[in-house]
Amino acid sequence: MDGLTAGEQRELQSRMEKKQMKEFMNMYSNLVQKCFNDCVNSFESKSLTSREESCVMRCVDKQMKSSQRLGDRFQEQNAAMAQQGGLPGR
Amino acid sequence: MDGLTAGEQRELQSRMEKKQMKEFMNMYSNLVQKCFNDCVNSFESKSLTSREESCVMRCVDKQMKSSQRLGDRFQEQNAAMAQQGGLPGR
Amino acid sequence: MDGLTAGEQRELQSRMEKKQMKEFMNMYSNLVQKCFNDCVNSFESKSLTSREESCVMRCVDKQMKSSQRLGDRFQEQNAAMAQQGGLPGR
Amino acid sequence: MSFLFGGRPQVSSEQKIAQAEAEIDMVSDMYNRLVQSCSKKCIDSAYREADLNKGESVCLDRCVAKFFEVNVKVSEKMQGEAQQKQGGGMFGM
Amino acid sequence: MSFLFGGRPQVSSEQKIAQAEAEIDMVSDMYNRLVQSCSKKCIDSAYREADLNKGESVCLDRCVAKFFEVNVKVSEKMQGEAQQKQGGGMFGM
Amino acid sequence: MSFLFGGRPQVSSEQKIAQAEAEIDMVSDMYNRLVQSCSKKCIDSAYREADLNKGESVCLDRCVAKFFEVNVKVSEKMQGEAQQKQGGGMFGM
Repeated sequence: MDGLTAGEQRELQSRMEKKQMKEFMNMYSNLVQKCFNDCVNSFESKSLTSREESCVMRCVDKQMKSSQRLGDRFQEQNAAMAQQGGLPGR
Repeated sequence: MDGLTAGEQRELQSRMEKKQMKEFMNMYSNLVQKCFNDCVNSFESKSLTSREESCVMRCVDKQMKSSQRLGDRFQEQNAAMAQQGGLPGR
Repeated sequence: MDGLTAGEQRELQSRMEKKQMKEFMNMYSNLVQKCFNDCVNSFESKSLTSREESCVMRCVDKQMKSSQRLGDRFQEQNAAMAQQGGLPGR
Repeated sequence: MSFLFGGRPQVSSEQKIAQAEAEIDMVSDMYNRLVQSCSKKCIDSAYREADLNKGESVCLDRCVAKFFEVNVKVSEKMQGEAQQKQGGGMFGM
Repeated sequence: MSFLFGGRPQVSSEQKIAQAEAEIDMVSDMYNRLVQSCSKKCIDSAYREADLNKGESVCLDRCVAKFFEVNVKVSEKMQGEAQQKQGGGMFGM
Repeated sequence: MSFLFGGRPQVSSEQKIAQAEAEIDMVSDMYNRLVQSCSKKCIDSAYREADLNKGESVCLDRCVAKFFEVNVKVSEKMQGEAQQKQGGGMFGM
């Protein structure tokens, strides 16, 4: 991202905002699908059992905490790597 | 989708047509891959066995009926939810 | 791709180059994820064990050879099919 | 999923169209995920018959209802947390 | 997969290019799916050696042939049904 | 992953932006894959509790470190081979 002029950075910024919206929607859908897949396994009725519902609630909580933690570590590693001059060969 | 002018609706419509083509191709590829994965498990020869071939045929039939049924239910649920005013918070 | 003028072919060519870059990045990421998933299963420490590392190295080698071979066969089949006049119904 | 789209005041035509497009993309993505999940949970992969049998059909119908219910629960939960945090990023990135 | 693209008469340059692009995207998507499926079915995930052994190589070759055959069968079947229905949507959406 | 982007001399504004965009897309794609892989390897899918327990937290941290290490190893290996072959295509397509 080095070497962009201010105008180029602004254009990039605006494209990034569209991407962020997409990323957020993608994470939301992943969360719904993952917690559905992991928690809902009986199809005796068309409503969630209370057991399934509380599994889904804990799943959402845990998965979001997990993403958060992974994101923090990911950024640390990325920063550390940038300081060492990027992946070997840059 | 409320609040678009006629011109905006036309532009949206035209983008949707391109998307539909993509969606169709994606469903087709999913069908090929799923039925291949589920039905083809022996690699003793380079042609499908008759057993594999008839499994693939039944798989395509069943998966298409399944998608159709899921699509019907999905639209009903979506319509019901729109009547209740969308997902909570709209 | 038949029936395009030279100008249209040039435009298509330029779009293809962007796609190739994306395809390459996608294959690279697939490789990292697949070899990580298949080779790394212990989390007793934060560094790769020598056993995991050599598994990753062999995995990359083997997966690349496999993609290469699959690509060769894929192109042969595609060519053979084009000669027969494409998929039935063209 | 409309809570995702209700936030900012929209201005230009392009923005309005882009938002409608995003909403349609989201619905279509959800449908694809539902097909994936419900086929896996309800359809016997031995494919002994070409038609959906009674059990599979009922399972598919209930699967859609439950998938929607999970969608609503997750959406309510995330809205609640977004209101608590007010403007803070919800994810690690 | 050409039956998917043979339908409408093409007019503008942009449409012709878009169609060619769609056809290339489809081939490239199929290749990616084939790599995914055939690697899973043929390659031992213990990776005891860096080279493909004889069994794996033969398995990969046959896997490609069978994948193409499935593609042809599915395409023939869907064309047949599309002709029967004539213009009706094939999917639930 | 920068070795992928260092090759050609860049000219126009659009190319520079496109390259920056590609680099960001790659990082974001890697993050998504890491979330997928590390959740699967570290989080018990029974969800008996809403909080990450000690074991899961430690596992996630180490998982990120190991994922990065694999990324570096793969990148080094492919660079080495690219230099040997010089300009030849690396894949079958």
